Amino acid sequence: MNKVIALEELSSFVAPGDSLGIGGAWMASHPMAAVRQLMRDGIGDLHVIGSLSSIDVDQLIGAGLVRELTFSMVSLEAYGLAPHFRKAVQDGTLIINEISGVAINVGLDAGARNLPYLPMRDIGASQLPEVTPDAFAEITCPFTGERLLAIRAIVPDVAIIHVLRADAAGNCQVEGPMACDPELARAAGRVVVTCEEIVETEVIARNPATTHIPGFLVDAVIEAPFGAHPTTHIPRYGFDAWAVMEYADACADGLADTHIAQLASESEAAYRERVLSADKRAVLTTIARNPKTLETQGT
Amino acid sequence: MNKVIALEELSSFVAPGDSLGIGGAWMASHPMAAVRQLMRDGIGDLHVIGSLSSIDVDQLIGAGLVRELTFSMVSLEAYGLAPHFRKAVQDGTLIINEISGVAINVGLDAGARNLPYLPMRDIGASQLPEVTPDAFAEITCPFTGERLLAIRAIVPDVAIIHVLRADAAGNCQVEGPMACDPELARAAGRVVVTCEEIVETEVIARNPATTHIPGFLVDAVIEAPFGAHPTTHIPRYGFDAWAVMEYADACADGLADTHIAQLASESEAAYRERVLSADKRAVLTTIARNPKTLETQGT
Amino acid sequence: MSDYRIEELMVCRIASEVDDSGVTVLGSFTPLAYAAYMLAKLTHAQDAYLVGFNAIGMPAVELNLTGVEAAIYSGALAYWSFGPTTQTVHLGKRGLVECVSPAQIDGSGAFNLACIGDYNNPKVRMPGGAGSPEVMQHYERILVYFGRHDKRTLVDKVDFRTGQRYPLEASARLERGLLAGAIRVITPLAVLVKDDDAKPFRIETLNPGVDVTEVIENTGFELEVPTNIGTTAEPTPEQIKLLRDRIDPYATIKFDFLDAQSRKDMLRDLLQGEWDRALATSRENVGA
Amino acid sequence: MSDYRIEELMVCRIASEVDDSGVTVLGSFTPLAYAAYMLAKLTHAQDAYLVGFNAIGMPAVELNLTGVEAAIYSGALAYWSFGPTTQTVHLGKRGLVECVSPAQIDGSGAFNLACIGDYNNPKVRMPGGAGSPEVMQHYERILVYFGRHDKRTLVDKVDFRTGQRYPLEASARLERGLLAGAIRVITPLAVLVKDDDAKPFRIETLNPGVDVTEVIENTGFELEVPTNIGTTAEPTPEQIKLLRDRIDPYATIKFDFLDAQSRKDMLRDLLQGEWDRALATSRENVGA
Repeated sequence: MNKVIALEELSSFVAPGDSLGIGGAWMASHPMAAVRQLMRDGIGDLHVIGSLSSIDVDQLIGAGLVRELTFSMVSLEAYGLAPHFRKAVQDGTLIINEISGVAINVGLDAGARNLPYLPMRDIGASQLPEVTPDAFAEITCPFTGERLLAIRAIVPDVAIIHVLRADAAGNCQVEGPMACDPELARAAGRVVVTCEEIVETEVIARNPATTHIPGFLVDAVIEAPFGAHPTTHIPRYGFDAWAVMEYADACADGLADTHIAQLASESEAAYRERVLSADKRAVLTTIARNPKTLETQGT
Repeated sequence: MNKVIALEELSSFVAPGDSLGIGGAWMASHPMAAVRQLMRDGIGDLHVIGSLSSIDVDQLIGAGLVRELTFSMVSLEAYGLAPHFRKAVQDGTLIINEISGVAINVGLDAGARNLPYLPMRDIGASQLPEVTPDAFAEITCPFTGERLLAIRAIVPDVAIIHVLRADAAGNCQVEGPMACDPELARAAGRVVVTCEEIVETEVIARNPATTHIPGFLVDAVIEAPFGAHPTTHIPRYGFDAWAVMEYADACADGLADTHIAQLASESEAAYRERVLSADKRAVLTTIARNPKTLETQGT
Repeated sequence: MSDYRIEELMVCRIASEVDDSGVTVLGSFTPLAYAAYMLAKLTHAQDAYLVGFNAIGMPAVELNLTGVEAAIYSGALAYWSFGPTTQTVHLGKRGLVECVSPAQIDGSGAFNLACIGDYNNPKVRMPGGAGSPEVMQHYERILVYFGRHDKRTLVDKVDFRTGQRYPLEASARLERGLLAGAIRVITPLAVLVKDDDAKPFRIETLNPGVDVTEVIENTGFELEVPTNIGTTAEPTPEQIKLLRDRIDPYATIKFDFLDAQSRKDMLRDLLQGEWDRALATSRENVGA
Repeated sequence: MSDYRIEELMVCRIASEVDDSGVTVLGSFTPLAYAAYMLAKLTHAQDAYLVGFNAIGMPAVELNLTGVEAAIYSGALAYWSFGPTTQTVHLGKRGLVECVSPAQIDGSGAFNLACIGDYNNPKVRMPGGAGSPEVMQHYERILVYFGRHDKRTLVDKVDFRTGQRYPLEASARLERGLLAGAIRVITPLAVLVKDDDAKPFRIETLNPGVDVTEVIENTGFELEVPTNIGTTAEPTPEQIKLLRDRIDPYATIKFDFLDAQSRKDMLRDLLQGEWDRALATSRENVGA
């Protein structure tokens, strides 16, 4: 079953107004080529659902494509507060559903199981259930009488996820950070996968243990080399902190619109051409291939 | 952290009266060496919890070690009804908690998450909730008002599981059938692993994707080659149907006690010596190594 | 085409339900069902996504008694433990075809894999239903097959309801968040179908040469008998060839159609053959 | 031993909480916490089970800005997505040590990672707490650290309760099925501890050379001040050597102790170094 499409065909799978789950976490493995394509196509009015979001969600907000955001964190980490997220919330132009990070996983898990909710024990005296009351409820265990927290199922209309390799049928392999991408793929109504490389099914069968998203969950497969850039995609490339710092600086210097407009106006090939110089590619791949681990004597 | 013990030390981890989860499913990957050791040590009054049980549970019942059984199936498949299970239930000498197979997984999952229950949608008009009322309850979704089925958490005192290889710290790799062994390991209070082979941690790190039970879940590691025999352990050995048929025949011919007594009276090394002739070993490994797959043109 | 055995016709009827629109999971070793799934994968449903044990996206395999596990894992595309599989496929509305062969079924669609006689004091305690209650309730296409069609298996009322797909009406199912789909009973005589709790099983097709009276007389529950009943499709020569030459060269699918003693004899013969072939291969490998 | 920086003392204090009795999960990139976990693993807790991203049983790694992900995965013992990790470790009573560095904490133990000002109309919207509400509630040993100890961070009342471990009494926690364990606040001045909702934070130790008055004056909430307060242990020469030579040769742990502009300068310098080293390595490899 050939599910391969071009990046330019992403809009056949994501419509304005959709709820959209975006894979990756922190500065790793976000489907950035797809994020850029959404900006190119101007697919807006989105309800974005992230797990641990960063530049992916910040850019979509910056491009004016996000109506509503379900999240536990949006951060550029060492590189500062996420500028567009921060501004949109402070200006009151973004509907936010702030949910604790483990609860988001629980909500996706509920969606994957065709359940309207799943319980968890509790999250202490957090105020999040107070400000996001639609996501949390109390429930009593019918066996023990214990009071537990119920988390409402999260079922995105569509999920986009970046992986290392996939075959044309959508069997996806990952060898680095995968966040809650498998849970997201199970929960979503449709799943679009971008990958560093499309391979034959025989390649998948050679190491089935790394297949974290089986093909029956996937609707479309897009080949997008450096598709997580500037976030990492281990074992292919390390974190392009230089690019993220440049983004943070541009936003701090009032050049956010220019920066976003540039991304929206060029093709993905042109983006790679512009941003990934030979030296940059050498640096990012070298970082990924030369891990600095420390010898210990334990087991 | 060295968790390696000898098979003979199993009784330090399993006490009479314990609830005991046994890994494997159908005719695959049951921890049979450990089952035999329980028979040798006569550790009885057990509450055995199986997923899809076969000769493992039948032999323990035959040895008089099982007080109570939580199960969804006990079968010798093509080789007939499980003789001791059948007799014990017909004679009323075994307390049974019959639970549907998926619900057992859900119950273990609840245990793993430190929850007293988990919901599932329903199991139709089955009579199992009527005959096993402690395991099932009704619950209402606090968000949608839907009526759902609640499954009580299953938390065995101890689990025994057979895997392909493990390091001394208990990081376990599997490349064949693993049933719900990972869920069982997460749910149980203590976890004892038997393995075909104990390896260095470096060997585990070479292919981390096949590590389905990480060491932090494991309390003891036992090297037990052919430890799933006569059930399969892919990719090492195929199913010893000849031995299972012999067991079924012995039971049918009124020789069950002799058969069980033999298993209980000999060491594991003696068992291997007696049961695994050179030809038998050649046959079982050849079966595992020469899979008969059929070419198709699909992907 | 007339050179086929009844179990081959049943295999082909089951195979016709398998396509690439969902995931089909192999349960306990049931040769008839396994053969049907493999036949589908070798013919009209090459992209059918099959799961065996914990092997997700398993290849088509030859049927035999001792090597099926190894073959299922050779060429698998992913490994999942039962947890994610049952949650995602069984309960997650992705289960396509399920074959079950219980000891009894009745006119409500309830089936019994637990006991003959009273549950608490059974005459015969059987293995239990494994995951069949959930599978029967949650999958799309439910096929209940029997090696014989008589009033001892198609009964007025099962001794115990191991499982029962309920409700059956498509609208009621969709409202409850369940996949819609009928129950079909496939036997040596006919195919029966039920998709409404308020109505009896209906004779969908008669197997070639079977008279409607024979079906009614051998069924322990009420049947709806349409005026025009079609005939179950016969296997094509290609299907028969694939079954006999490649999928099931040792004819394991006969198993469900034999009495206890014949089954034992058949198992002994099959195992002798598997032993001999494995030993020969092993010696070749040593020699090579 | 006096040749150490305050952040090194804090790293060593955090490291002392890490052992092999549970699982410690690395969260957002927080150099101080990362350095502490690595130090533990290189000294007294070589069998400590660490998780980074989805790498279960990760090795000890050198701290830097661009290569930590790759190092974490190199030598990992298993891969789990967030689902099993959060269920088994975070919620499954296996979480050992958590370090969090919020914008504010108050005397109840509540912390804020959401906003300065009103939640619905914030002056500054911050990133949000990620998994910290659950982690703070479910792990055994909670360490809240700050690069500075003042009344802007240790406040009377947080602007928003992103999370709050509750209850704190061991008996109440065990009754609710939660792990018992105190909250500790680790700052450049002192270590504060709280294990009872009804009582204020208590000064557990003062850092060398710090006077109790300085702590009280810079804390926005009430403190219990025992008559005899010990001194926070100073780093050993071995610890300092490991930190400077192996774990954190580029001194990333200073990060939390700098103002915004100095942070930016530091990041630029660090990144220049990482670029130069990576490019040099790349050219060597091409040359080789």
